[in-house]
Amino acid sequence: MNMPLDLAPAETPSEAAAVARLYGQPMLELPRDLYIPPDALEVFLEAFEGPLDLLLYLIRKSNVDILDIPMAPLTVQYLAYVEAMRATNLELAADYLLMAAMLLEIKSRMLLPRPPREAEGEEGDPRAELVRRLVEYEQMKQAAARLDALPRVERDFEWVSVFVAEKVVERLPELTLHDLQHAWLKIMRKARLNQHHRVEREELSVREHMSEILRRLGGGDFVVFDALFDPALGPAGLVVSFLAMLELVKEKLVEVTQNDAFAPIYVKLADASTEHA
Amino acid sequence: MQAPSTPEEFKRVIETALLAAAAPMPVTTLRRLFEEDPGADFVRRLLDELRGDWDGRGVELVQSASGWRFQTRPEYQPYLDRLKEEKPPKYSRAVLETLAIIAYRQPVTRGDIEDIRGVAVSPNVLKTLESRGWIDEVGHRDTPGRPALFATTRRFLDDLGLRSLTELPALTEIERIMDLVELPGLGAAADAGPAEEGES
Amino acid sequence: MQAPSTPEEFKRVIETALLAAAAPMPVTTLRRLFEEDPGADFVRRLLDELRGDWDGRGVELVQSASGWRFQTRPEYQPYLDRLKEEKPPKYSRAVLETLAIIAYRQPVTRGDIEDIRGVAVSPNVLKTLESRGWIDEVGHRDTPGRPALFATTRRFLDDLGLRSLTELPALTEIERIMDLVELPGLGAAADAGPAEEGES
Repeated sequence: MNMPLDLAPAETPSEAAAVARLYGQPMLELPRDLYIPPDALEVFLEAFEGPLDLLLYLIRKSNVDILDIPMAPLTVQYLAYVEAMRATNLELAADYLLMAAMLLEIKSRMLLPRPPREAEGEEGDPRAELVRRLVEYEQMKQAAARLDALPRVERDFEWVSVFVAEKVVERLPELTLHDLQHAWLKIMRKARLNQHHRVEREELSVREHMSEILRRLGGGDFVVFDALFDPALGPAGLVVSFLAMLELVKEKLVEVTQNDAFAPIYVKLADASTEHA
Repeated sequence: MQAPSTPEEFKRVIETALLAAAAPMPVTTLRRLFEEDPGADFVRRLLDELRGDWDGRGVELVQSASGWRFQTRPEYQPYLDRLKEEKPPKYSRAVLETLAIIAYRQPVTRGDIEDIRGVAVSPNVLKTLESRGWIDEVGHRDTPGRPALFATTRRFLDDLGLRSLTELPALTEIERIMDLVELPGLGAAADAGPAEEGES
Repeated sequence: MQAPSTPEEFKRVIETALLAAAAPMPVTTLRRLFEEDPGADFVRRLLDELRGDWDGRGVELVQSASGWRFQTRPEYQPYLDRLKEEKPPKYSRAVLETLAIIAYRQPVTRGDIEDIRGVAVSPNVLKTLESRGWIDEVGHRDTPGRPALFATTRRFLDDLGLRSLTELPALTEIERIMDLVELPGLGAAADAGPAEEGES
């Protein structure tokens, strides 16, 4: 037996008294536990997230066991809603219509004779799937509310992030001895390919002392020769300093002058005369 | 600056880094603050101490999914709200329910969400959650159309102050009902059903 | 939360707001934290106290043109820098080779460097090394144009952890190795790019 599901447009919308049409018959009032002032209906319906939400509302409101839903009254109430939606010209979502069809189908199956025992495992309660969906939806609905109640950043608290007073210093590249050695190896390799560049083997300490002496002569003035040799360097150090001095003279980087024999020897930068011009 | 020598000095450095951090910092990151790694246990001990040091202040040290972070205590929000130009977004039920389904049932497709909610899911709902950085696509289900699978992000946990999904509010109460539904117990309930059929 | 009643409670609220603030906050803004305006003088007094409270911490309360804010102390920057993901920049080959030549052959002129490297030396290369404090001019060679002589500095040795230039990898050693083996890797490295004269 089939319940007629007549969701076609009501043929007599001019029947102002009818708040809805149910099974093609005008309903003169909404079910009592469902009554909502007509002007509030729209707002009320928007409060539902869909057919499952609406069904849950109806079930919870009438205080029936969700595991044992009385299908007939639930279906009536649900359809009354759907009709009410149409009556107020709300766009009737396909989801609501689909659910209406499902409810009617379940309801009709419930009226059929109980299937024979052996077939029960296959068939089961026609409401089982609906109940499963209602329970799962209610579970998620409550979970959503609990999630919303958790303290949440920007609504209930703020992150702390104080200003980092970074100096505007560029990050300086790092240098290792290995880098330097590697660079030098490359130069040497290239130099050996271009034979005209002479790369001498030389004691580095001499070159170091050369720089040191030049630095001390930096003022451009004459400096007494002896003063350029630090006794603290020890004999080896003094020899290296002396070699450095000779190298500087050879490379014409310094001038050494002595006015008379045994007079103090003076050293000055070769270019000192024009240094601070 | 000298390398820190006392636990107190180490703690100051960690505190400073956490106060300045733009995101939660895991212990592994905090260990990198120092030239010589002070070790995870030592850092964790200092974090515990630090949390205690901030007791009774308006800011607290919390641990969430991505690590440790300072945040203001909710009790101080009414003051901070007075300075806010705009209110933080209030999410619609559609957004919150979709979020809950993704959080508790992940990974899920849009179809899964629609099945559970019983209504179509507007693309805007998913977009809202994605742009908040709370959900993202983690793959595709190998079914016709290869629908995208959604899951919650670490940011979602961080923003709610959770360390992992296991800290989500429990579903136990309803879960129990679910068990009943799937158990033969339903059969018993169903037997009682048809009798009430004439009620309307 | 109750409205604050003691100066200490007011201070906690201000501290919390400043720690969470994204930008400096002027006194006028801080006054808006409270339902009843506590007045500018009172807020200023609390800010002064607060600044003192944070003495010796890694974060300090400072006042700038646009208001008050907490910021990290510069001394803590080296720690925070360690968390930066980027790799430290590297000097270009031109800079490294120039430095090597100055280190091993000092004092040298730019012309000397160019002779050895076989390519022109960009002034930027020397500037890079000078501003790093690793080389300086120690005089001029008395030849036409009086070119400047460059040498490495004390700072260069310090930065490399050397006591003197003699601790640089010995040239003789290097050359001996080069004589012994035509390392394929080395050869390749040397061949790799004779020309790029990029700056640091």
